[in-house]
Parts: sequence; C-alpha cells; structure tokens
Amino acid sequence: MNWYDITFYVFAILTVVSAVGVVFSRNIVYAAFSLLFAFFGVAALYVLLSADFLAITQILLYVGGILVLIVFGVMLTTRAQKVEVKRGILSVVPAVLIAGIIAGTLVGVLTTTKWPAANLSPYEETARPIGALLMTNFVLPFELASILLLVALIGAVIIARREKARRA
Amino acid sequence: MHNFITYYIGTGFWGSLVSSILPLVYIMPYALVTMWLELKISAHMQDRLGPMRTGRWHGWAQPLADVTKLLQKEDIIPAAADKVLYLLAPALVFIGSYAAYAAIPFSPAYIGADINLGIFYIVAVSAIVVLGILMAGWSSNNKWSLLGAMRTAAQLVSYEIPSSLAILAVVMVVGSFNLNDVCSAQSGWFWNWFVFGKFPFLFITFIIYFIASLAETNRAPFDIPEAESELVAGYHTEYSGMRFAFFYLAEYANMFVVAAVAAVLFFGGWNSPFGAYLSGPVWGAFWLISKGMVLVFIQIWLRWTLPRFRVDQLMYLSWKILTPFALLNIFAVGLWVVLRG
Amino acid sequence: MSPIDSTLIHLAFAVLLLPLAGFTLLIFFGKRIPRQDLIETGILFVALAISIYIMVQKVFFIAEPRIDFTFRWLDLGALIGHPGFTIDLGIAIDNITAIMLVVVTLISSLVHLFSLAYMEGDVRYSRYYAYLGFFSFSMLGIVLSNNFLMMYAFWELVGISSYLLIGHWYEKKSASDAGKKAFIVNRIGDVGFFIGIMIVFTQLHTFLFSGVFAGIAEGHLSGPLLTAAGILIFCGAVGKSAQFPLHVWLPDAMEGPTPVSALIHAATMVAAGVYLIARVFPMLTADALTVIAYIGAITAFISATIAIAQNDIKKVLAYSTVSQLGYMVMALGVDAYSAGFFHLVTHAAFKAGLFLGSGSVIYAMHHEQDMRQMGGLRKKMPITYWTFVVFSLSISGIPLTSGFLSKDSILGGSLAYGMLTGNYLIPIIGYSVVFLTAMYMFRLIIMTFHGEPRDVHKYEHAKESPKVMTIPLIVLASLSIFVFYSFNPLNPEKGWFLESVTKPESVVPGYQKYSWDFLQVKLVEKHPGETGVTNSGETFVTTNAYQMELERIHYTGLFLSLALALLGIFTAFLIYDWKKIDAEKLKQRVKPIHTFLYNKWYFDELYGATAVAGTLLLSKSFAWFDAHVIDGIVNGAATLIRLWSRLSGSFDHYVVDGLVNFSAWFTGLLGRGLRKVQTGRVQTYIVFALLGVIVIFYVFKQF
Amino acid sequence: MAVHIGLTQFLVVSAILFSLGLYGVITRKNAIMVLMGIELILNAANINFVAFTRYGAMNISGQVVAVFVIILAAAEAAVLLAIVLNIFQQLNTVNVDEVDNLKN
Repeated sequence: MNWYDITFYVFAILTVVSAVGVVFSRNIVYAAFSLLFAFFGVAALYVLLSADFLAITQILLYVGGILVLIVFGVMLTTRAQKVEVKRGILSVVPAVLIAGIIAGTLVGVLTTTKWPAANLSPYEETARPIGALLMTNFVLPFELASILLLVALIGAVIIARREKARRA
Repeated sequence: MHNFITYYIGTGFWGSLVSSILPLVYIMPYALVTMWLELKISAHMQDRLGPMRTGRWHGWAQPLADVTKLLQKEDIIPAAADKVLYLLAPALVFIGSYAAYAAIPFSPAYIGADINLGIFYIVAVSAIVVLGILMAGWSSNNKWSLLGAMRTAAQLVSYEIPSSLAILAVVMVVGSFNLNDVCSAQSGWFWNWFVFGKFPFLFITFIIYFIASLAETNRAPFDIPEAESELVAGYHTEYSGMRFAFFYLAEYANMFVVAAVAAVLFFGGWNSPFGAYLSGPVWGAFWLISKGMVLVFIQIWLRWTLPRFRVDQLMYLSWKILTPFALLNIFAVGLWVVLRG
Repeated sequence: MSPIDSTLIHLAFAVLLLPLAGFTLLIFFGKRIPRQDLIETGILFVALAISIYIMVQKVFFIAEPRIDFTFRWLDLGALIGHPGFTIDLGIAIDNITAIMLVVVTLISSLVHLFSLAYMEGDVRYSRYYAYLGFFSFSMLGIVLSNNFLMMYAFWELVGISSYLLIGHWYEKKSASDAGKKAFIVNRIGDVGFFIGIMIVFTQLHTFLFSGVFAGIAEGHLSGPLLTAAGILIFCGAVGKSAQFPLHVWLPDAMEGPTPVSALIHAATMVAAGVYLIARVFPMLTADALTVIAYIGAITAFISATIAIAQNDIKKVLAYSTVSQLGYMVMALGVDAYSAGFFHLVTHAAFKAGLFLGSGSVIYAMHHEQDMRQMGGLRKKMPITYWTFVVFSLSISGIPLTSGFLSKDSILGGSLAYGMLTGNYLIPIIGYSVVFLTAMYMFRLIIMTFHGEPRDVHKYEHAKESPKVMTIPLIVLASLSIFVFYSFNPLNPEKGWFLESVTKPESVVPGYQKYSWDFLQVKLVEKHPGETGVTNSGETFVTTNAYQMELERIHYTGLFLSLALALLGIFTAFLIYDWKKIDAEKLKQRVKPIHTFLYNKWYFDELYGATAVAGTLLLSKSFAWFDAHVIDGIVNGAATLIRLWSRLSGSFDHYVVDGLVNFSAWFTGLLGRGLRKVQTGRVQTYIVFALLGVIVIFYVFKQF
Repeated sequence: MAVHIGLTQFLVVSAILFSLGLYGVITRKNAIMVLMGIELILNAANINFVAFTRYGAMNISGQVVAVFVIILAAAEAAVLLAIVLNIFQQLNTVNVDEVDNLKN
C-alpha cells in the first residue's frame, strides 16, 4: 500500500459514497450537494490518472457550471420547506435488483477480462496534445460541439424565457 | 526550484502539509492589515479619521480587536436552518478561495504547486465558491439569504466568462497556462510587463479582467448581493461569530487572489520593475505582494468611490459589454499573435 | 496553346457570357434596378470592345488559322462493339469567327443604343432589353461553337429569342402569330439540320468540326451520304436565313419592334444560316453546293420581285433582306466563299442601317409604316435621309460603297461559275436581281423622302430623331464606305478582309468536288501559277481555272452590274419621281403580274392550301380512327375487365378480407398485451434496454 | 491488500458509479434528480475513457473524447433545466410522470 493506493481508495470511496448519497437521498438539495463531492472525487481520480487538464475541466465545468445550474434549478422549482423527493417510477426492490444485476455483470466482466499490459508512461503535459488533437483529428467534432453549444444556448434561452414568448 | 519547501523537505506528506499551510501564514496578517487599511482609507476618503484609539497609533489594533470580538461571540444556528449545510458552507467558501493560493507564484522560489495548468486551476477552484455561497444562502432558510445567494451565484457565473476570456488572451500570448512561465515571459524592466509591453491588446485585456475581477469578489460597485439596503447582508445574513469571520476572511483572501492574478498576468508577477536589480527569491515575494497590495488598494479605493450597480445594469455590463469586448479582444489578440509569427 | 491564345479564349468566353449575365440580371431584377437599359447597353459595348480586340489580335497578329479550346463534356465509356462514346465541346476562334464576333456585338450594341429612344416608355421595357441580351448571348454562342452540338443548342436558343422578340407586343394578334410562324417554319428547317448532324455523328462519332472534317478527309463519310448530310445541314440554314421555300416567316417577323428587325432579321440571326454554311463549307460536295447555289439564286430573284410591289416600308426591307441572303447563299454555292462571307458582313452593316433608318422614319411618323402615307421627309429628317441614301447606294452596288465591293465579288463568282459549268441561269438571275434591287430601293427612298407629303398631319409632326438614334445610323453609314474593307474602291482582292478570309481547303473526296478544285488538289499546290515537281518527278505549272476565270471576267462583270444598278435607279426615278411613266397605268397594264407579286407569289396561300390543310385533313382522319377503331377496342376490353373484376371482387371480399381482418385481430391481441410495456416513461425504456443488453450478454457468453 | 492499483480498480469504480447513476435515473420522478443520475453515468463513462488513456492502448484521444462528453453534458444540462423550468411554470411540477398533458 503506497501513497498512491491510499489516495485512490480515499477518493474512490468518497466518490462512491457521494454517489450513493446522490441517488438515495430523500432531500433533493442534499442530493445536489452530494453530487458536488462525487464530482470532486472523480476529478481526483483524473488526477491520479495524470489527466490534469481533464481534472480541472471537470471542476470548472461540472462544479462551476453544471452543478450550479442544477442547484439553481432545484432552488427555483422547489419550495424551501418541501424538498422531499417523491420516488416510485420503479419501486425500490426491483430497482435495486436491476442496478445490482448490472453492477454485478459489469464488475464481473471487468475483473475477469485480461486487459492489455499497462504501459504507464511518466506524467506528460496533456493540455497541449489535447488542444492539438482538437484542432487536427477532432476538428469536425470540435466544430460540431461548438455549434451544439450555440444551439443549446439559444434553445435554453428561448425555452426558459417566459412573458414575452407567451404574449407573442 | 519552484518550491523551496518541497526542495528541502521532499514531496512527501510533510512537505505537502507545510506547503499547503504556508499561504495561511500569509493570509492572516494580510487580512488584518487590509481590514485596517480599509477602515482608514474609507475614513480618509470620507474626510474623517477612522479608528484612532485602539493600540494608540492610528488605531492599528482595531482589526485585532474586531477579530477577538467575533471569536468570542456566540455561534448561533437558526432553528429552521439546515444544520449540515449551514455548517459546511463557510468552510466551502473559504476552501474555494484558499485553494487558489496553491497556484499563485509568490516568488521564483515559492509556488505551492507548480502545475502546468496553474491559471486554469485558479479559475476552476474559484467556481467552488459559488456553490458554497448557494449552500449558505439556501441552508439559512431565509429569503434574504436565498435571494442574496442566487444573485451572487448569477453574478459570479456571469463575470467568470469575461474574466476567463481575458485570462485566455494572456495565455495565448505566452503559450502556457503555467504562471511561472507567464512571469518569466515578462522578465526585464517594467516596460516588458504585458500591460505595457503588449500595448494596446493586453492593456484592454487588463481593463476587462480588472472589472470582471471586481465583480468576482463581490466588491463595490458590484456588491449588489450584499446590498444591505435591500438584502440585509445577503447570503451571510444569518451567520455570526466565527462562521461570519470565515466569510469575511474568504472575501479578503479572494481580493488578494484576483489582485495577485492580475499582478502575475499583467504586471510581471515576481519580476522586479528594474530588470535584474532588486530581484531574487525574497525580492520576488516582496514585488508580488506589493503589486497585489497596490491592486487591493485600488479595489478599496473604487469601493468607496463608485455607487452600486442595479441588478439589471450588472448583468447588462457583463453580457452585453464585457463579454463581447472580451471576445473581440481575444480575436484581435489571436490575430496579432498569429500575424506576429 | 500560347498565352495570347488562351487569353483570347478567355476573352471570348467573357464576350459570350456578358450578355447572359445582363439577361439574368434584367430578367430577375429588372424592375428593381434603375436604368437597367443602360446596364445592358453598357455590357454590349464592353463586349464590343473585347470583340474588336480579339479580332485585331486574331486577324492581324496570329498566324495559326484556328485557336481551339475543347473539353470533354461527356464520356459514356466504351460499349460492346463500339469504340466508345464521348462528346467534346468547346469554342474556337478563327478569322470568320473573330469578324462575326465584331459584327454581332457591333450591330447589337448599336441596336441597344437605338432602342433607348425607340422603345422608350414601352410596357415591357426591361424585358425587351433582357431578351436582346439573351439573343446576343445565343448568337455569340453560334459564332463561337466549335462543334455541331453546341451550335445546334445555340441555334435553337436563337430561335426562341427571336420568337420572344417578334412577339414582344404579343397583345397584337399579328405579332404573336408572326412569332409562332417564325418559330414553326424554323423548326422545319431545324429538323433537317438535326438529321444532318445525326448522319455526321453516327458516321464519325464526333461533333467537333475539326474532327468531322478530319474524318471526312480520311474518307469515313463520302458519296451520296455526304451530299445528303450537306444538304440537310443546309436545311437549317434555309430555315434561319429564310431561303426559298422557307422564306415566308421573315416578312411576317417585321411585326416585332423595328430595332429587333435590324438586329435579328437583317444583320445577325438570318446571317447565322450563311455563317453555318461557311462553317461547314469544307464538307460540302459539288452537288450540295449546286443545290445551295440554285436555292440562293431562286430566293434572291423571288424576293426581289416581291419587294418591288410592297408598300409597307419594313416589308420592302424584309424582302430585300431575303434577296440579299439569297445572294450570300448563292455566293457560297458557286464557290465564292470569301465573297459570300464578305457580303454577309457588309450587308449586316448597311441592312441594319436601313432598318434602323426605317425605324427612325416610323418613329417620326408615329408608327406609320405605309410608304403611301409618307413623302417629302427629306427636309424634315436630313440625317436619316442621307444615311439612308448611303445604305441604298451600298445595297445597290454603286462604287465607293462596301456593298459594291462584296456584291461585285459575288457576281463575279457567279459569272465565273456560269462560264465554267454552263449553269448560265445563275449569273443571269444574279445580274437581273441587281437591277431589281436598285429599283425597289430607290422606289422606297423616293416614296418616303421625296415628293410631296401625302399625310400632311403626320408630316407636320415629324422631326429628326434624337441623337441616340442618329448616331448608330451615322456609324453604320460610315461602315458602308469601302475604305473599311479595302483601299481599292474597285477591287477588294488585296484588302485586308479578303486577305484574311480565305476559302478553306475542301475535305470531300476529289470526285465530289468542283472540277477546278479537283484539279487543284491533283496538282498538290495552292497558288496558281507556281511551278513544282510532283512525286513522280514530272514538272508542272499549277492553275486554278476558277481564279483565272474570275480575273478574266472581272471588268466585264463589274461594268455589267454597275450599268444594271444605274439602270434600276434611273427606272425608279423615271416612274416614281419624275412620273414620266405613270405608275398606276403601268400597274393596270401588268395587273396579273402585279397582283401576283403583291401577294408574294401566293406562297402563304399555297402553304395554307397544301401543308396546313393537309395536316388538318390528316388529323381529322386520325380523329375518326381514334373514335371508331381504338375506342371500340377499348370499350370491348372494358366490358371484359368488368366481368373479371366482379369475379375477383368476391374473392377479395371473402378470402383476402378474411385474412386481413384476421391479421388485424391478431395484431390487436398482441398490442393489448404489449401495451402494458409501453408506459411512456423514458426510465422504463432504459431499464428494458439495459436488461436487454444484459440478456444478450449472457446469451452470447455461452459461445 | 497486495494488489496495486491498476486499470481494473478504476473500471470497477466507474462500473459502480454507472450502476448508481442508473438506479437514480430509474427510481426518481423529479426531472432534476434524473439529470443528476445521468451526470453520474456520464462521469462513469469519462472515468473509463481516461483510465484507458492511461493504461490502455488508447492514446490521448481518450481524453479528447472525455472533453466532448463534458461539453455535451453541459449543453444537455442547460437545455434540460430550461425545459424543466418551463414545465414548472406551466404545470407547477417537475415530476416526469405528471407531465402527461398530451396523453389524453
């Protein structure tokens, strides 16, 4: 057990526990803030995988962007006192069963598969190669993603604005 | 050698611990001094004396007294508050501010964590503050707090965009996210600093960044979230005592973060203004802190000079003025960088 | 291709496409653009400038006879038993192309200018200019094409734009009828043209002129088929150039605006037929040429006689045009290639001038076209009058004019031809038409400009036309002077024009050539009078019987034609101006002839009685056949089918419907079961999808 | 534990995260909760991409794909929340099973 392993377990457990908090919490605000720690845990795992750019992107976008949006959404759609979440699309038992089967199958497959030998290289800068790839091999997806973001931006604004759209 | 502590102690547990505590050693006295400065400056700008008695000499012990008072106060938790989040929020806010210190290059010999994506990291962790504020506002179970928190969050998220774009312009010029690289790129006499050396592109960038950073610290004229006439004290209305002190500390810490980032990006960071003269590890720390403090002084100055923005004006400024200008600016800078070669 | 050549090709493309651009602009945005007419006119003048540059470059500075630009348009690959099917298109510039470019753009731009005043205030003003541009585009396309296919396409485009322009005032029934008539009559000729092209293509597998000529030279197409192809292609020219027996459309086409008549029906479109003959000249056999010569001569004579009896100023000019076109065709037929083309160019100038002059008169007379209502306009319209006189002298072939040069060449050629082949009829007709031409032209001048005004009211209002109308007249009048073509007013042989327009080498087999060409080829030499040695070692002196004959009869022919022309003018003055012979009495004395001529030899009536009535009869009989025989078969079939369908109907009702209903019931049963699964909630679907994946995974894990 | 941390451990964390996200998606009625579950699933996928980048034969393009996933997640969250807010204004609920105006 070295420092790396300990760190991994700490953050893996943080991630999983937070995720459990997200899905089992009865209070939607708690769920949202648990999600914060789950994202942190994932960011830490990225760091352990020496994907520093992605780790920071994860924090910036998930925590600073998506999560803020979610919390906003929660706060705008939930009265302060009533935060309990109705559940019951699927009752708990079959849901746990299904999730369990899937988790079991996945873990089983993952642990039994013979993965190719790890070729761990020393840490290298990732921002520059990612940028280079985005502008070369992935330039079409990159442009599409830009357009998608623009469309999402405009679409979100149009969907969310209220009075004027209704009057018109 | 970018971090003398890890250089001597090693990158193990102790080295990391000392490196991560070191900024705290700086923040405490800095905050006290700045609090006193703010009291005095505001007083003199309003043509009065301000604290004069505590500690005899110009009331120098006034902040100490304030802090002592705060620490002694009873820690009140409102009955209707959500206790877990209520307790967690100040810590989260402070963590957000404090984490940024890890990447600030205080001197050529000291940067908490010399990561390649330093400036990107600072932008990212600052975002955590937003969640802390939302958490505080919501958990207080008070409509002023909630409104204040929502306003703050909206403001921070909005101004993050022009400030990030401004930072990106500098990154494009330097070609690196690493703040030490940014400093090194401005070495030499002070006319090599980006704000002067790359005139007018990075001067415009600096203006954009500085305005956005004012908003990000919730300082006047962007202090609408804390507008006492409307919202009592915004998201930390319910807080008192030690926890209030945390918010206070976080705010001052944040002021220095944006000032230090501005100093690094535009004013040469730890570089001496006189080329090789007066440079070195210790002088470096001196220069960075001095530059930071000058910018902090400007923030205070502005706070006591300008009136407060209305909410819609605030959003207007961000989305319709700063962001388009920042985009144009980044385009211009990009073009310039490419054309220059 | 050298740089200057490719520059010229590019410029030629520019000339071709400029009017098209103008057309597109006007037809789509004409209403929204101020002064669209000036745009189109400006475009044409630009095209004119470029054309002049191309011509000067090509004629004077480029030695190679032909600049060719070809590209592969279609490649259908090789077929079984077939070498491959490819179509090449392109453009080419040789001397006659370059000259034609200038002629077309010059006349076109002058007509554009003239129309600024003449068409002012017209309801479809911008459309008129658009069509003019479209016509210019099509005509330039014909001129530039280096292959039959493109030429045919542009040929048809010219037809359609002519149709559009003749019918410009389509509210007038006569105008829209005239448009249709022109279009249909042209179609008849074009069918022949098309068949001719197809003969050539099926035999030689190419549309390119160069390829066709090369193929004929190699002997892949010869004998009667080659003659037939030549005559069929000539059919196209008969239609477009209004040759007998398809000349009937051209006088009717005078219903179009007068500038259009000047552009299309005097100078360019009708010249397209002559140009076509000139283009394919190398592949025409002696037999085909003889046919062409006779058709030309007959046309020239018939229309000249008709022209004498007409009273409408434009009709006179129209028949005069037909007659002159007959001359050109005849010239080509008698092997006087250069003379025919020369006359095409000079005629374009002075005939366009005549039409524009008549337009000027008509404009002044408030759209009165009947010469009997005119008279005495000389004093009112001096510029129109004097330019008109120049044009008339030119068309009559009086020395010092361009018409004299070209016409004299034609007559000389026909005389030489008559002498050499014994076909004396052709020179006789040719010379008699000289007399007729001079007579009807001066009859026109005298009736219009001399004497006393007959319609005093209109005369009072008549005045000289505005500058934009007189300037084109002056330009064209100056172009009707000899110096532009040759510095020798009596013999154009050494002028630049005939120097640059030389008869192309015929490619038809020797035995199908005119005898003098045949001889010449036998002697393998180009310039008569040179000596040389044949391959077998014999010494020889080359001769060209035709050329020598031409030189021998030159002055005879010249004086003969001049005398006849002067006689014609004199006669005209005698009858119409000095009134020594009373026109009315003369008319009474030769009444049957006059009526015959006045009614245009009853061609329209003849066609009405034969072609049109025949067509009607045929269609009536077809209608009877349709009503009685075909309908009977159809009705019988219907009865049968009704019976059959009643049978199949019951089968359908009991068997098929039963099956359908059963399947519907079964599907409904399934659906009622499956509806439980369809909750409308995305989450359930996710669960099913994932469970499905898991099931598939475990199923396939076994293998 | 003698086993050192390797690819499998990361993948197992990812699998657990995925299953938890799935559970969240299928049990919750609140649209925002469903969104959170989806975010967990996307994060799980991203961990896989990055882990394979580090350990597998995949080069840095795995991380590029992860960047795209994050971009899509952001766009998705924005649009979904806009829709949720709109639905909330119209129907006063954010529970997906109550949003059935088109059903009848």
